[in-house]
Amino acid sequence: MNKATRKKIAGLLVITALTTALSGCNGAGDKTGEENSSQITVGIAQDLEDSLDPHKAEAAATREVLFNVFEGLYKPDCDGELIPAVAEDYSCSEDGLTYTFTLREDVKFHNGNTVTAEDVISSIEACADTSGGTPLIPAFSNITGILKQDDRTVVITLAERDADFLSYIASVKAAIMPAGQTDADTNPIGTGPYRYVSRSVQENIVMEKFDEYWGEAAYIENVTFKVCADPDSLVMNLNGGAVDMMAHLPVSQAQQLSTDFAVLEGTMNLVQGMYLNHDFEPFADERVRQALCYAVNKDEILDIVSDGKGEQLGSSMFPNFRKYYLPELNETYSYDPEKAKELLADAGYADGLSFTITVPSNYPQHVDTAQVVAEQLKAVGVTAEIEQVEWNTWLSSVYSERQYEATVVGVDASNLTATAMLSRFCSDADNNFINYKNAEYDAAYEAAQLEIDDDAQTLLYQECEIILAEDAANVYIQDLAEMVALSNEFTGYEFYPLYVQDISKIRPAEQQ
Amino acid sequence: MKRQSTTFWIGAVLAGMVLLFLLVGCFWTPYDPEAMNASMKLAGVSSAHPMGCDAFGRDVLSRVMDGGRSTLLVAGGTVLLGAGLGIVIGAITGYFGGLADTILMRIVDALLAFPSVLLALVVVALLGTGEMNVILSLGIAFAPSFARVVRGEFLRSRYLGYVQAARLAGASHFRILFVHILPNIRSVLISALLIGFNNAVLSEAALSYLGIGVQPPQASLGSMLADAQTYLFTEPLLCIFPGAVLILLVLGFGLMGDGLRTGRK
Amino acid sequence: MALLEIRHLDITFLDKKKPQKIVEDLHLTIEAGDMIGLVGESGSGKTMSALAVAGLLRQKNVQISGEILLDGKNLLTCSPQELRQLQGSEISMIFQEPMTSLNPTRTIGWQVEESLRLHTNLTPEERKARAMEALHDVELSDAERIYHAYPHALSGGQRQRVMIAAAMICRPKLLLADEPTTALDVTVQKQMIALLQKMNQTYGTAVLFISHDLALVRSLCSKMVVLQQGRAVEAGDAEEIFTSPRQLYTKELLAAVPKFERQPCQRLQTDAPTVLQVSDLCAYYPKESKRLFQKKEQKEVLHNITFSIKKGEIIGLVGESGCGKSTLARSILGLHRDYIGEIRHCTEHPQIVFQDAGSSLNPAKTVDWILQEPLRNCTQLTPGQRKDCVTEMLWLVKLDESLRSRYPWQLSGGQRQRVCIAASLMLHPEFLIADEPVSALDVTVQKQILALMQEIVRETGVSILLISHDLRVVYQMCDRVLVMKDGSIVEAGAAEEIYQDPQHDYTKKLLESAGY
Amino acid sequence: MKYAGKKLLSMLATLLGVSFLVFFAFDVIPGDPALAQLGTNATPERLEALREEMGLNAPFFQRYFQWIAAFFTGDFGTSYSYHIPVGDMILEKLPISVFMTLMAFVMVLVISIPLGILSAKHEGGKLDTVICTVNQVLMSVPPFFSGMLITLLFGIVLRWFTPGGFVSLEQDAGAFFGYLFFPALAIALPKAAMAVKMLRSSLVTELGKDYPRTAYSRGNTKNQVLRNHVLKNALIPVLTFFGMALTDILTGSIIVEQVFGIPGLGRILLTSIMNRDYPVVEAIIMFMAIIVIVVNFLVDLLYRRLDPQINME
Repeated sequence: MNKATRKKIAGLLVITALTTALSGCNGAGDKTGEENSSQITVGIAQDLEDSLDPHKAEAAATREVLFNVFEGLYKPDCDGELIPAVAEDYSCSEDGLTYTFTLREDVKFHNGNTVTAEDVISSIEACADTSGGTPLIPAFSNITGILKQDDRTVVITLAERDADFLSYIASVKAAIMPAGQTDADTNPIGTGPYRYVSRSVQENIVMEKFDEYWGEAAYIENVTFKVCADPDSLVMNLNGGAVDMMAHLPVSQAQQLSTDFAVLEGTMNLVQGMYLNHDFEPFADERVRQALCYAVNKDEILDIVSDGKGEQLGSSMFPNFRKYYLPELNETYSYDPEKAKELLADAGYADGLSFTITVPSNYPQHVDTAQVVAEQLKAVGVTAEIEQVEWNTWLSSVYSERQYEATVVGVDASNLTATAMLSRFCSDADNNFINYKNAEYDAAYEAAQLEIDDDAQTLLYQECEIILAEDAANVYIQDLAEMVALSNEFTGYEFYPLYVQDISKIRPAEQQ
Repeated sequence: MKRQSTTFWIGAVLAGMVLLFLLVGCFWTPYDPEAMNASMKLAGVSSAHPMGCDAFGRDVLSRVMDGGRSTLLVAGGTVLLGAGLGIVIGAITGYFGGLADTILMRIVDALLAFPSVLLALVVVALLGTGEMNVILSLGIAFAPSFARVVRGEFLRSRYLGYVQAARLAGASHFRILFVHILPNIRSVLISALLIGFNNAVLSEAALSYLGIGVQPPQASLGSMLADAQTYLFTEPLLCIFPGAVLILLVLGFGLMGDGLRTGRK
Repeated sequence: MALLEIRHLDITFLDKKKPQKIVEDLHLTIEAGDMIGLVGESGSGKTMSALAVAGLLRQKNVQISGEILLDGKNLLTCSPQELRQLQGSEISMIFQEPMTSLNPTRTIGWQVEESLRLHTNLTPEERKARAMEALHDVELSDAERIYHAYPHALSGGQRQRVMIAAAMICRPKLLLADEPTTALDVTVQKQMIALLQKMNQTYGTAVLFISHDLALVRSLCSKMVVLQQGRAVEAGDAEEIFTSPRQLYTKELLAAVPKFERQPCQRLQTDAPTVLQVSDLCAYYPKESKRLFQKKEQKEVLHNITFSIKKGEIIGLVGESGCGKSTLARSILGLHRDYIGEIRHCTEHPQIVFQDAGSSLNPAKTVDWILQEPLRNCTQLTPGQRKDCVTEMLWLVKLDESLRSRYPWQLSGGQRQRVCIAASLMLHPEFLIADEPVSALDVTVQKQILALMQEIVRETGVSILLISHDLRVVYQMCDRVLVMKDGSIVEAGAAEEIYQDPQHDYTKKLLESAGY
Repeated sequence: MKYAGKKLLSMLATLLGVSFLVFFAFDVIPGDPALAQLGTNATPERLEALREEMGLNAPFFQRYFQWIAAFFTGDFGTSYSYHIPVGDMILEKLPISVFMTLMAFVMVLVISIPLGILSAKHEGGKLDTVICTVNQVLMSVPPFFSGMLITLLFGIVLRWFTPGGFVSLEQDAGAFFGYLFFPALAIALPKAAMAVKMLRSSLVTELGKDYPRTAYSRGNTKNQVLRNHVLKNALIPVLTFFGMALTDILTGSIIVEQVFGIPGLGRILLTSIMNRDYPVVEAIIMFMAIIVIVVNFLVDLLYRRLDPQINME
């Protein structure tokens, strides 16, 4: 900075001039320029306020990062297909009750040890342990035995047939960890392409490329996941050059980015909607719920909240679940305020209806959507007040205790199964936070669960979706647009149908 | 008392203008401050929308008028409650001293270290959200700093001749505290109130971040500023307008307080 | 050539709209080694003239014309640097309030040495030696301790000695002494005068002595100048002016000086009821204890005080500062509760008139409000009735009705003291305490206030306990006198008797210092 | 020494009071650490099992006394969310908050004392008017607004620092301080403006007293009077403000940490409250309470040092 610039600044801000002399000590400078591209800083909106033990970690944000460190016997690829990981192959018995996994030869843990059948068994057992009630992976309560056949073969037997079993095996949750490790909470040792180096609370998580990875090696040597907690200063962080990549960006922020960034578009793989508590008297009435569906103008919501980006939805399934997704359900209730008024009048709410929408305040997208919904409902004589709550209050009063009237949130899938999206709407499901009770649905869901044939099962799950849509179980809105900002210095980002960031595929741009 | 300095009048005119602007907002705004219009999203300044539109296509002028009112209510309420509590605590501790002083000042110390966010969460948990509860929790959080300022003044005043004279004139302790001494420390109080006002606006915005402040779609200057931060690069005017109203209001009050103090030596 | 020559000195304050002339056409000549008195009431311009000579009036809003020549050099036109070289080394000044004129956060030694630091190249050791010498010079015993002490640890007299030591340390040719004894006890006053004389004789320093006290000037100075509203009305030999004043104003001034005179004693009926009876009063103050759970120790500050006041009587309480006068007053008023013994009176609200009328009136309230306050608190009168009471009281203390909407800071000192008296009388108490009610006032105003008090006693039959260090005032006003020393009453009796035939040594010393 | 003993006792009482309040607060607000950890995967059985494991099912007072006993024996517990010992966690972040607070505080002093003196020296003059006006404006600008402006100007336009590019002390001390300079500035500006205002008025009051006149009469220049005589006296009433500013900066830096992306104690406090991670919250609050008390104590001591009259009483 020369003298002339200094003078200009002094003209801009008087007090600045007083401090220029002091700022001589500043040596931060421009960092990005001198760095080699074998280092990438990935912004994460939230720290992993969690154990780093993948079995115990519950938050999606934690699994998203740990995906790079841990693998199960199988793992998902970017198309949602399950590919072999620690296991190189598996076979399933005719009755679907016995799975035999053949372990890949010479898979190394990050601590240098080779993965053994014992490690696999202890990991699966840890996830299936029922001593604390439900096992860590609830579906693993189905496991009746885990046996070591030989050093490279593990046999798992099930009590009942489960078509989704391999999906559970492939989740980060069922990661293979060294047997007998005691400090997994703070020192994660996995088999993935990246090795955990260090963490600093609310600051960052550092990983480095694991050189002895069995598969295709990662391109970038060092990865820092940097916590960028304030959504409003995110853009400054990106444009300022502190962060090279950031996923889950709201559209409004993605639009502010400089030309140094490529903005990749995808969807967030969740079902955003106004979820209605069916125990709240007006919402027990199907007509009221339908009226709300008619009164909500999804086009406008998308326009306002995300500039038209995102996918409109009509039921509890998002498009990346290609197998189950039914796009036509989106048309079940097209915007029709007149019809909404009629339905409300029929249901006895001609003079209006008022309720409160509880929204978790840490999700600006949901708060924004709630605001637009509330405004749209005014037109049909419905008064919706918004009450923001912080996440834990939401978890406790809305999700656990179900003390609410309506809430706008996004529901995602923890693994690649239809069950992940649909089981919660069974009348007696633990996580049926909307208190949905529909015998027809329960029957359809149970039938689907019991069905052996894959195609028939898919149809039955789709039947469930149709019931949810037609019954207007909730006011389904959209699968939010997912914006990923990636510095032009890098390329190779891949969207997954799951909530993960696969850094191993990212490479410096010039290596293309 | 009769003649105030020019500083006072400049401040009074500034504050008066902003207050008038907000007062009009109570009865009339050019548009419904909550009405959205997708086609007007982030529309710039025009004759139809003198301050442009926000990300929801809502008229910023209307929202500033409406939000200024709620900010004035919340921040004003907060400083009044905080100052009220602070004055009572500070007056008692400063004037009586002794055990009451020791105990109350320890509580003040404790409150100073107690995060206002946690306090606000407790209030919200017990009483629910809403402007009044924001005022309550922030008011409690603000009381300690007022108490400290006020305590010093009362400590100084308690030995002054006119206080002794008041006692001999049969005034009760209560009367001495609030009728005799209080008017004499107003200049200190006024500047403390102003600083408190500004902090209250901010704290309210910070609470809105956590969802325990003023609830949307109701506007407040603090939350408008926070929202506008996202668009700092492309739509800087979005934060200029609410920011300017806020700064002018506080500046106006500040100059008034300054003028009051220097108007009489 | 004269040491100091003031010619055609005009001082004008350029305040706001109207310039205010403070000093007009003042002429004054001081020869080396002279002692000259400058006499006048507050506002007469005597302090301003001294400040002008000391070069302390170089401010934007003050316009000074004329000439002030020190050894032929004009102090009004010389450069600031030249002026500063003279200040402290050639001209020094001491002030009325030794407490506030000393920096509270610097040690005495530091302050005494300051002129040496500014005007000489002495080493710190040499400076300290000189400072110690100066402290000895002003007859301060225990100079070593005082050197390291802070001003608040010293008594009023000690502080003024320190001021003199600091002012004299560079052996200035001219010392300006602005009311240096006014705030001090009589016995100390006398010592201070002697000290100034000593300085004058030992070092040949000329002294310009500023005072409102004609008697004091007469005893110290050979010549004096009388100022009235910025003009010198009379100048010449001190003794001559004192004995045969030519100007009317000088005569007035002389007449107003309290003297050891009194009207023939109005004999009281001995059967008048007693309104205040104090018996065996001992009062205590807590001492700071050293350890955490130690019981607080107490210090007895009043010892076995016994006296009584009868209706319609004025009793004088005489003693020097620190003797316990104020504690006695506070105990009687119920402001100090830590005492044993008995205080009996039938007045529900005993009242006091403080010395400092300025601070005892609430600055945020109007005269009317202040006067109504006791009625509001202690009576059931309606606002209308209260207004009437105030009107009546204003008439009694001879204040104009138009002043009732004023704030205290808009009143003159005399008016303020009248308001204080009025406020203390609002509840028609049977007795009131007057704690140095006139010592902050000019002599002419003093005279009016004292007359007013006598009149009030006659009209309302109130009794007054008059606390004063001025024996002349007490002699003029009181029927009986109590002499107090170190918390005990050493002598009590009828005024005539005590003044004519003092029994106690202390009383004798007091009377002697006061020039009786 | 009696004074110190008294202070120590009241400090303990304050700490007990604060810790109880925090414990109580967590009892009142919805949610608990078990639920916070399980999130949407919570089922009643798992929640119950985890609560039992964390010891949350014990009665309130039992939990409180267990915690307090452990705390005073130096065992701060383990973070519920991070599974890291709380002591380590705080120790790691301490330098950030401490240095930022100290930097901001030093800036307040460095800016306010010279400007206050300058303003008082030229009281009523042009310079004074300019300083007072700038002051009033600075006091009216909300700190996070000025934080945004500083980021915009120095970070984006001039690129003197990288917004969000926080570097920890161990990594690069120079860069660490260089980065903290700007948030510290954002915090310091309004406080410095207030300090200038207070110091100026205090100096003007002191200048109007008698002893500066004595100093002039001895040949001091205006600067000498201000520096050697008036400043020390004028600082006494401002001292309380400086003490309050110091504790304010420390306890109230959450917003600025947010704007500048600094992982300081404030942010951990905030997220830990959100996660109901009360061992962390308790420890941080206790730490802040101790700092508040110690600063008050130091101010008191300094008071006694500066003002010789207090020692007498």
